[in-house]
Amino acid sequence: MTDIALTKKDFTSDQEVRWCPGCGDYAILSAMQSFLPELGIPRENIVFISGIGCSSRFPYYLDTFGVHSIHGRAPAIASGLAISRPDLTVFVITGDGDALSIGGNHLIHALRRNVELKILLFNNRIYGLTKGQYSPTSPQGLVTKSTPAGSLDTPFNPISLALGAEATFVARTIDNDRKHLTAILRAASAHKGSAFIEIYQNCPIFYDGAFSQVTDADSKEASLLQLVHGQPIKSAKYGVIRNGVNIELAELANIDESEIVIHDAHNPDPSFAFALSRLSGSDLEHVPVGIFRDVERAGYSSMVNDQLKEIIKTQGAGDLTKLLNSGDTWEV
Amino acid sequence: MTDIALTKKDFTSDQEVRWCPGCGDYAILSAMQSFLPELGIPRENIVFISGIGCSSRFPYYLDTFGVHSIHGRAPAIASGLAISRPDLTVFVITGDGDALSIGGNHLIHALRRNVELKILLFNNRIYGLTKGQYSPTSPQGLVTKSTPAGSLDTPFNPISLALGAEATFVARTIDNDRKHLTAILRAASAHKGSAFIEIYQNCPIFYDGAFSQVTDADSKEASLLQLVHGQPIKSAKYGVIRNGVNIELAELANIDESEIVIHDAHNPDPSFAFALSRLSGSDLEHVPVGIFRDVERAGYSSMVNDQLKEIIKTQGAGDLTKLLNSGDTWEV
Amino acid sequence: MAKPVVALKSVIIRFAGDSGDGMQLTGDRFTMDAASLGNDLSTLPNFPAEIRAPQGTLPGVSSFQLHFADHQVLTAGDAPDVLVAMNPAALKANINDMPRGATIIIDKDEFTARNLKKVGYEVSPLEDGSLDSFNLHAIALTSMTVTALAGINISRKDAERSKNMFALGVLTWMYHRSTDATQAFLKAKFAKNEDILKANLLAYQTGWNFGETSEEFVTSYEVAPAKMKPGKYRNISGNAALAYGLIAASQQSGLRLFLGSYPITPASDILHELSKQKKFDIVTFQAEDEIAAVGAALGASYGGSLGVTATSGPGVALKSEMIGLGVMLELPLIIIDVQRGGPSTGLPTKTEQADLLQVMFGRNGESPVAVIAASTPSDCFEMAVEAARIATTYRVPTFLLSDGYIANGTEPWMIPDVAALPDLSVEFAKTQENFAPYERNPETLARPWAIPGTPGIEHRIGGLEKADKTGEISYEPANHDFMVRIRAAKVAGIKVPDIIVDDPSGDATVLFLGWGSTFGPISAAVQTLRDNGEKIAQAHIKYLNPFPSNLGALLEKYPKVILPEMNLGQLAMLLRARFLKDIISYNAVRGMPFSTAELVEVAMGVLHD
Amino acid sequence: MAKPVVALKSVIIRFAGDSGDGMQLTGDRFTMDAASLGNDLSTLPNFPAEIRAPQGTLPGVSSFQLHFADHQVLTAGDAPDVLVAMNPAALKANINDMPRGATIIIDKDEFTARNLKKVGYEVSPLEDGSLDSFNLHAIALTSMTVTALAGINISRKDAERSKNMFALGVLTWMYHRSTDATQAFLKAKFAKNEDILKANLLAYQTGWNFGETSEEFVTSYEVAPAKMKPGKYRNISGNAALAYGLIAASQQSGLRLFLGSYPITPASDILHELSKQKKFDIVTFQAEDEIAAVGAALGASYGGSLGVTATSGPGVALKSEMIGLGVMLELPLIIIDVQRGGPSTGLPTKTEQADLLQVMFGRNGESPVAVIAASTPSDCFEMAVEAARIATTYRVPTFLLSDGYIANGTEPWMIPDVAALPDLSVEFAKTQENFAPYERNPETLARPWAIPGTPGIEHRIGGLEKADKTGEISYEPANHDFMVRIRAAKVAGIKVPDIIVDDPSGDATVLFLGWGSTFGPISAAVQTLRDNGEKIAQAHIKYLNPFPSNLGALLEKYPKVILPEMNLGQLAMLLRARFLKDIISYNAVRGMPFSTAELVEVAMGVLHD
Ligand SMILES: Cc1ncc(C[n+]2csc(CCOP(=O)(O)OP(=O)(O)O)c2C)c(N)n1
Ligand SMILES: Cc1ncc(C[n+]2csc(CCOP(=O)(O)OP(=O)(O)O)c2C)c(N)n1
Ligand code: SF4
Ligand code: SF4
Ligand SMILES: [Mg+2]
Ligand SMILES: [Mg+2]
Repeated sequence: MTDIALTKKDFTSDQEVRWCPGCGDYAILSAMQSFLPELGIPRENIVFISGIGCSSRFPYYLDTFGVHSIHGRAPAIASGLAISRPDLTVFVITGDGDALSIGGNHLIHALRRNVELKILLFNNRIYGLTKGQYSPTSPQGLVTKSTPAGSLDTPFNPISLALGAEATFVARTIDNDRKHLTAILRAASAHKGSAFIEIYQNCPIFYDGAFSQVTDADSKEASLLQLVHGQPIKSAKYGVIRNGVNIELAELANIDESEIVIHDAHNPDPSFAFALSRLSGSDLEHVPVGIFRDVERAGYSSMVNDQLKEIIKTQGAGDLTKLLNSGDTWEV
Repeated sequence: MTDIALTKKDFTSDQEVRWCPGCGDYAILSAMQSFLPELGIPRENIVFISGIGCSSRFPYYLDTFGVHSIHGRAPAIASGLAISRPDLTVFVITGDGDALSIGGNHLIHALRRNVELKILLFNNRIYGLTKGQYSPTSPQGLVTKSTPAGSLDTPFNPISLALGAEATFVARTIDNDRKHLTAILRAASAHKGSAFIEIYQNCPIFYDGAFSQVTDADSKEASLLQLVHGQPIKSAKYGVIRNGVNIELAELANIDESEIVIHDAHNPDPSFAFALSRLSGSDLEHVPVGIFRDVERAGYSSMVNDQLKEIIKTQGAGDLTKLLNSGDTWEV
Repeated sequence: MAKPVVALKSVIIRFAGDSGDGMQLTGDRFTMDAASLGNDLSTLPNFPAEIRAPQGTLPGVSSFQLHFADHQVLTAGDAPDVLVAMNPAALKANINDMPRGATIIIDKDEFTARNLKKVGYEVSPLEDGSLDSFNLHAIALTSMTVTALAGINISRKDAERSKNMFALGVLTWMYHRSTDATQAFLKAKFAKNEDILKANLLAYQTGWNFGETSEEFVTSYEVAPAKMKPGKYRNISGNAALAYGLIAASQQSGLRLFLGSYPITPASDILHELSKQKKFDIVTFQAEDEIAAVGAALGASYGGSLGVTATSGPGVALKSEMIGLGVMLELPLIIIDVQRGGPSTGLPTKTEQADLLQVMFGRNGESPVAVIAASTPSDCFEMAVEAARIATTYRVPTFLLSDGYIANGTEPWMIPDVAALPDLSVEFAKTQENFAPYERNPETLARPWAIPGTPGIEHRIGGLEKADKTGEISYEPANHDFMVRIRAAKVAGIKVPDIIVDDPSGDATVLFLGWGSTFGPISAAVQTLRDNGEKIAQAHIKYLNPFPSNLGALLEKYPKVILPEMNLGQLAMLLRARFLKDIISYNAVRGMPFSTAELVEVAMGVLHD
Repeated sequence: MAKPVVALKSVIIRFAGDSGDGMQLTGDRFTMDAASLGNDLSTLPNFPAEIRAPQGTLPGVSSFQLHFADHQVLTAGDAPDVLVAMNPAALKANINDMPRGATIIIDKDEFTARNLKKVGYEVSPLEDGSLDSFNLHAIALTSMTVTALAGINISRKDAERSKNMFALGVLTWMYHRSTDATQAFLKAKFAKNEDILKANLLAYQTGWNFGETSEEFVTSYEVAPAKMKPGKYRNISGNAALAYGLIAASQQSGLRLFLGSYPITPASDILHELSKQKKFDIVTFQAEDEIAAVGAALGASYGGSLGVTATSGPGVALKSEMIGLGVMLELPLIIIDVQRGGPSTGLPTKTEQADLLQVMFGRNGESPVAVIAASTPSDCFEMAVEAARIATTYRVPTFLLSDGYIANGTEPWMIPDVAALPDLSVEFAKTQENFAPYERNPETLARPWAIPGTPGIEHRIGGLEKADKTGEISYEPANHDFMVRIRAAKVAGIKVPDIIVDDPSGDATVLFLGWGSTFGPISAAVQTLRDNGEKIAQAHIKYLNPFPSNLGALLEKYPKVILPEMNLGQLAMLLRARFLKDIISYNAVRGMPFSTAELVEVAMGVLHD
C-alpha cells in the first residue's frame, strides 16, 4: 500500500476503451477515474464487479481489481467478496437490463441486507450490448427491435424499487453532469452500507436522446428537481408542495417559497423519499436528482464479521480436535 | 361448462391434505374453497399455479386445474399461461421464501407488467418445507436452524416491495380471519390486473406464534389498523394522523376522530399506501390490514392480445406463402 | 474500346471496414445481385463483440464474406480472392487470410498516419512493399466520393458515408453486373430522404463509372449461373429460416405460437423476426430472464400454445431446471440453442458446437429430452418444423441446435410449397369421466395434452414424481423406477428418419461423419476429395437424441469414421459410449467454421495412413 | 428366575411411527447404545417428504433402521429382524419388508377402528391372522405409559408422547443393555423441564421393567462387540462428516471457510452444521437463491476464502452458469451435490445417483471441472478434504457428490488424528512487476490466486475468453482453441490416487465396480459371494474426473465388469466412451439403496452365465 497521493492516471488501465463514439459511459468513466484518488484508498483495495452489458465493460478501464462477471449476478458475487473481505471497497457496475431485468432479485436482496456495495446502475433505458431491445426502464410504447409495435410493459422506477427494498442510500444523477455525478459518488462512498445510484446514461446508438428532456439546455433547468438536504425541493420553474397526504408540483410563480418542502435525506421513514420518486414519469418532465435517502443502518458485512468476533470471543476459537471428538464417543 | 351453481365440495379435490396439524394453511384452503363458487367461474377455467413449499401444496387440494411447479418460478409460468389464455382465471400460490427469496424477480416483474394473476403469498416468516430456516420476512435476530446466533438480514416488507414494483392491487390479511380473508379474495378477483395479497400464516411447527400479536384476543384489536376505503384508518386504540410529510400513530384518546386520515385505496399515487406499509415493523405492534392500493391499469394479457388483434385487423392475418416468398426472390 | 471480360467459375470476396462503414449492407446487396444472376452462394458475416468499438481500431472491424460460383457452393470459402478493405484496421485484421496474388482494394484516403498508428503500422503497408505479392488497388474512395457528391446538399459526414456505395459500384462493374437492382433497392431504402438517396445513387454510379473508365482496372469478370434445381429461390439466414419454420409449424398445427425469450447473441434475431410477424397471431414475450422466458413458454404450452424459447449456451444453463420440470410435466416445449463460443460468456459473436452434452445431460436426475440439429441456414426451416412435430407428438422438451455460423450465414433457399408442408395437427384431451393425465398413448407413450378450459378433466400436475396413469404424487420405489424408465423409453422411441449415407462408389472404407453446421465444410471437403479420385463416404447426423435407428449399422459398415467437431469431441463421446466404436475425432475450437482445406488434409491422412 | 439370554451375530431393527412419535430420536439413542457396546453398525433414516402429514396416515410414517452386529457392518440391512410399529400406518407401510418369522412389536392402543380406517384396514391385522407368520408382540404401549406417568403433573398429551421411551426401554431390556447412557442423555436433553424429564425417565424405566417382568417376552438377546481397528470412535452421518471435513480443510489450508448456500433437502444439514461452528470463523451465507449462493462463494474465493456451496440436483442446475464462470476465472470453488431422486423436484427425501452427467456436462461450452464422490458417511470427511485440495491446488471448480443415503445414514467413525491431516496451505500471488494473471504453474497448470489487497497486481478478469498469460480479452481463434485445451488439460492432469482393487484370490474374472454410496451394498454383496466361495474382485471409483490413471488397465484386466448404479447407467456411459469397454450395468432407480441380496443375485448371474 502506497502513501503518495494517487492521480487519475493511476486509476486508468492500459486497456483501450471500447464504447461507441459519444456513449455516455465515457463521461461516467472519466468522472470515476478523477474521483477515485479522492478516496485515498490504495488501488489494490478497490474492486469493481460488473455483470454483462456495455456498461459492464467499465471495470476493464480502471486500474484496480475487477471482475467482469455474468449477466445480472454482480451483486451476488460482490456480496460474497464484501462479506468475506470487509477491508475492501467494492463497487458494482450494472445496467438497466443487468440490474433490473435478469439481476433484479440479487439487487433487492443486496439492498435489504445493506451489504457494503456502491452500486452504479447505468440506465440508458435500453439493451445496448445486444443491439437495442427494450429494457425494464424503457417507457411504455417504445419501438425497439423486440417491440416493433411498441412495448407494453410498465417500466420500473428504479428509485421506487430500491426504496421498496429497504435501501439505505438512494440517489440519481446524470452522465453528463460531472460535478453532480462526482458529488453523488462522494456521498455514496461516505455511506456505510449499500449505496444505490441510478445514472441516466445516453446511448446514442440505440436510444439517442432518451434523456434530452433533462440534458438539453432549454428544458433541463425546469425539469430537474434538485434534492439537497435541508434545501427546498425545486427546479427552476417548479417547487414541491404538500397536498393532503400527497405531494405535488406547483409553479414557483404561484407559490410562496415557504410552502416548498425542505428536503430531509436522513428521514428515517422512506415514505417521503418514495413520494419524491413518483414525481418523475417516463416523460421526464419532472425529475428529482440528488440523494433521495441516506440513513444509517449497520452494514451487513460488518454485522457478519462482528457476530463472528463475538462468538469467538465468548466461545473461544474453534479447536478441530475438540470438534471431531465431540458428541458420544467410545474407545475400541 | 356448467350452469348449476357450484359448492365448496365441487372445489375440494380427492387428495388428502398433508399439512401439519394446526397449520394456518388449512384455514386459507377452506376459505378459498368456500369462496370460489362465488366467482361463478366454471372449475375448468380456474388454474392454480404454485412454486415449492408447504404453501405450494395448495393446488393439489382444489378440484380445478393446477400446477405445482418449481421453487420461485410460479409467476413466470403463470404469466405465460395468463398471456396466452386470457379466458382463464389464474391464481399464484406462493410462500415468503418462494415469492421473496428465490422468486423475487419474477414477482416484481409480474407486478410491474400487471399480468392478470391473483398472487397469494402465505407469509409464515420461515421456510417450512425445508424444516425451519429463516426467510426474507423473518425478523432480524431470529434464531433458526441456519442462524443459531440470530439472523442479521433486514427483512423485506412485502407490501412496500410490491408497491415499489408498480403493483396495482396490494392487500394484507390473516389466515385465521376467514371473513376478512374472503373479503380480500373477493376484491382481488374483481381487480383487473395483478393482485398481490400477503397472508399472515402461522407455522406451529417452526415459528409458532409469529403473529400472535395480531391474532391473540388481548392484543389484536389494538394492533390491527383496519384499511377500509373511505373510512378513517385506525385500530381499537390508535389512529393514523399526519405529521409534516410523514404520517404517525396517535392514541385515539388523545386525538379528535376528524384528525384521522381517511383511507383512499384508489389514490393514483402509491406514496401514501407506501407510507402505510411502513407503519408495521417486525414487532407487529401496528399492522395495517386490508387493501392498501387498488387502482386501474390495463392488464398485460389484455394489452398483448389487443395489440395482436389490432395488428391483424390493420395488416390482415398472416399468409405463410406470402411470408416465405417475401424479400428478394428469383426463379431458376 | 470496352475492357475484356474474363469468365470465372467461382469467386470469394470479403468486404471489411469499420462497424460504421456499412460493410454488412454492402455485402448483402452484392450477394443479392449474385443470387439473382443465378449463382449458388454462401455468406459469412463476422461482427465484433463490441457494438461499435472506436473507429479505425482492430476490434471495430466488421466483415462480410461471400462465396459465389457457377456450381454448387457449400461454404463461404476458405481464402478470399478479393478483399475490400475500407481502412488500415480492416486490412490488418484480414491480410493474413489472403493468399498471394489475391486482389486487394483499399481506400487510400484512410491510410493516414493517425489511422495507421491506431493499428500499430509503423510505416504504411502501401509503401513498405509488404503488399507486393498481391494485386493491389489503392483507390481514393473517400475523396472521390466526396467530390462526386459536392453538388448534393448533405453534410460531409453523410457524403463520406456513401463511400461504401462507391465501392459497391466498382465491384458491380468488376463483376459485370447491371446496376438496376441496387438502384431499385436504394430507392426503396431511402425513399424518405431524397438527398441521401441522391448521394447513394450517385456514389454507386460514380464507382461503376470509375471501374469502367479508369486505368485502375483492366478486366472485368463474369461468373455464370449455377445449375440449381428449378424453382423459386430467396437468400436466407439460419435465424430467419428458423423463425419462418416456427411460424410454419404454428400454422400447420393450428397452435398459437408463443415465444418466451430473453435477448442473447446470436439468438436474438429469432425474437426480432417473430416480433415482426405478429400478424400470425404470435405472442413474443421478452421475459426478465431466461428462466422466466422458458417458464412462460412452458406455461403457454400447458395452456395449449406451441411454447418455444430461443437462446444460446449461457441461457440454456439457466433454463435447465425449468426444462427438467418440462420433462416431468411431459408437455411440448421447444428450446432453441444457437450455440456460440464458450465456456461462460466466452466468444459471444463466434460459432461453436460445444453445447451438445449440456443439452443432453444438463439437468438433475434422469431427464431425457429430444435433440436435433440444423446443418445449414435453410435447413433451419425444416428442422424447426421437425422440432415442433417431435415436441407435440411426444409431449417432450425438444432441443433444436443451431450455431452462430448458420444463424448469421446465408444461402439461397428454394422456397417450399406450403401445401407440401406436413400436417402437424394435434389432439387435446376431451371431456371425460375419471380422466387419467398420465395414461399413455401406447404407440408414442405420450400422455394426454389436457389443457385448462376443458370441463371434467380438471387435474393437478407438478414436479414431484407421479404415479403411473393417475399422475398423483407417488414416492413408491417401484413406480419411480418405472416412470424413470418410461420417460426414457418415450424419448428413445421417437420416430426419426434414417440417416442417409452418400457413398457413390459404394465401396468406400472411410466415412466422413458430421452434425450441425459442419455440413458445409465437410461436404466441400468430400467433393474435393472425390474430385481428386478419393473414395470416401459421407453422412450427417441431424437427429442426436434419439439417434437414427440405422446409425449403428452404418458405423459398423465403415472401418474408419472421421468426425470433425467444433468442440473437444462431444458427439464422438456419445457414439463411442453407445456403439463402442472407435471414432477418429478432429477437433478445433476456434470460434470459426472448419476450412475445406483442413478437412481435406485430415481425410487424406486417414485415407492414406 | 431371570430370563435366558441368547447371543446373536447381528440384528436389523426398524423403528416406525408417526412423524410426531420421535422415532428418529428413539433410533438414535438405541444406535448410540449399540455403538458404545462396540458393535459395528449402519443406520438409515427414512423421512416423509411432508413435514408432518396428518397423524396416522401412510405419508406421515417416519422410520429409522439400524443394523448392528458383532462383525463388520456394510449396510443398514435388507430385511429387518425386528419392527417396532407405533400405529397401524407404521405397520402397513413396513410390513411388506418383513420376512416371515420376524419380530413385530406394536402399540395395540393405536389400533382403533378410526386409525385402522385411515390407512384402509378393513379389519384389524391383529385379528385377521395376517400376522400369524410373525412373532407378534401387541403391547398397550400408550395406556401403560400414561398409567405409569399418572403421578407426574404433565398433560395427557405429553404423557402419551413419552411412549417412545417406553418402547426404547423394552428394547433396551430385550438387547440386554444398561439403561445408564439413555438416562444420562435424557437428563441432559430435558434439563430445563423437570416434569418432562421425570416422565421420560419413568416411561423408559417402566418399559425396561415390562420387558424384564411381563410374560410377553421370554428371552433377551446379546450382540457381542465387533472386532474393529482399535481407536476412538463416534457415530457420524455423511452430512456431519462433510461439514467437519470442510472445517478441517479450512484449518489445514489457513483459508477462511465461506459457505454460500440455499436450503434444500437433503443438503440443508451441511448449512445447519456449519452455522453451529462459527467459532471456527466460518461465514455461512444463506443466499436468496442457488445462483447467489454459488456467486457469493465464488466472490469469496476471489477474495481468498475457501468458497463452498452445498446443494442438491435442482440447485446444481441453477448454479451451472455461475460454475461456468468459475471455470473461466479459474478460481477454487467447491460445489457439494447431495443427490436426491429426480428429475425436477422428483423425490426430495429419497436417494439417487443421477446427477453425475449433470455435474460433468451441465454447462455451456467446453467447461471441464473436477468431480469426486464420497462412498460412505464417514468417507464424506476425507472427500471434503480432497475436494479442497483439488480446488485450491488447481484453481478449478470441484464437485463433491454425496447422496441422501450417506448424507443421513450413519456409521461408526474412527476419529482421525488432526496432526495426521494433510497440509493444504496455499500461496497467493505476491506483489510483482508486470503481473500475468493467466501465467500457469508448469506442473499443475494452475494460474496464480491473485487476491485483492495485494499491491501492484491489480488486474481485471471476466467470463469472456482470455488471452494466454495476460488474461486480457481475446477473440483470437488460435488462442481460444489453446485456452479450451489447456483448461481441459489442467483438469485431466489433476493428481488423484490410483484405484485399488480388492481381489483376494488374485484370479477373479469378474470385477464388481461401483461409485458413491453403492459401496456399502456392493461390499456386502461381495462378502456374501466370497463367503459362498465365489471369486469376485471389487473396486470403487472415488475420483470421477479425472479418473485414476490406472483405471483403464484395471478394466482391461477383468473380462467382466459389473457396475450397479442408482441411475440408468451414467458412469457406465463415461467408461464405455473413454475405454471402449463393455460394462455390465445393473440399474435401479427406486430412491433406495440396493439390497445386498439383489446385488448378490446380479453377480451370481454374471458369474455363472
Ligand atoms: C445469461 C445471459 N443472458 C443474456 C445475455 C445477453 N445480454 C448481454 S448484455 C444484455 C443486456 C444489456 O443491457 P443493459 O444491462 O441495460 O446494459 P447496456 O448494454 O445497456 O449497458 C443481454 C441481454 C447474456 N450475456 N447472458
Ligand atoms: C431450486 C430449489 N431450491 C431449494 C429448494 C428447497 N426448498 C423447497 S421449499 C423451500 C422454501 C420454503 O419456504 P416458503 O417459500 O416460505 O414456503 P413454506 O414452506 O414456508 O410454506 C426451499 C428452500 C427447492 N425445492 N428447489
Ligand atoms: S451501444 Fe449504446 S450503450 Fe453500448 S457502447 Fe454503444 S452507445 Fe454505449
Ligand atoms: S411446517 Fe409449518 S407451514 Fe409447513 S405444513 Fe407444517 S405447520 Fe404448515
Ligand atoms: Mg441498458
Ligand atoms: Mg414460509
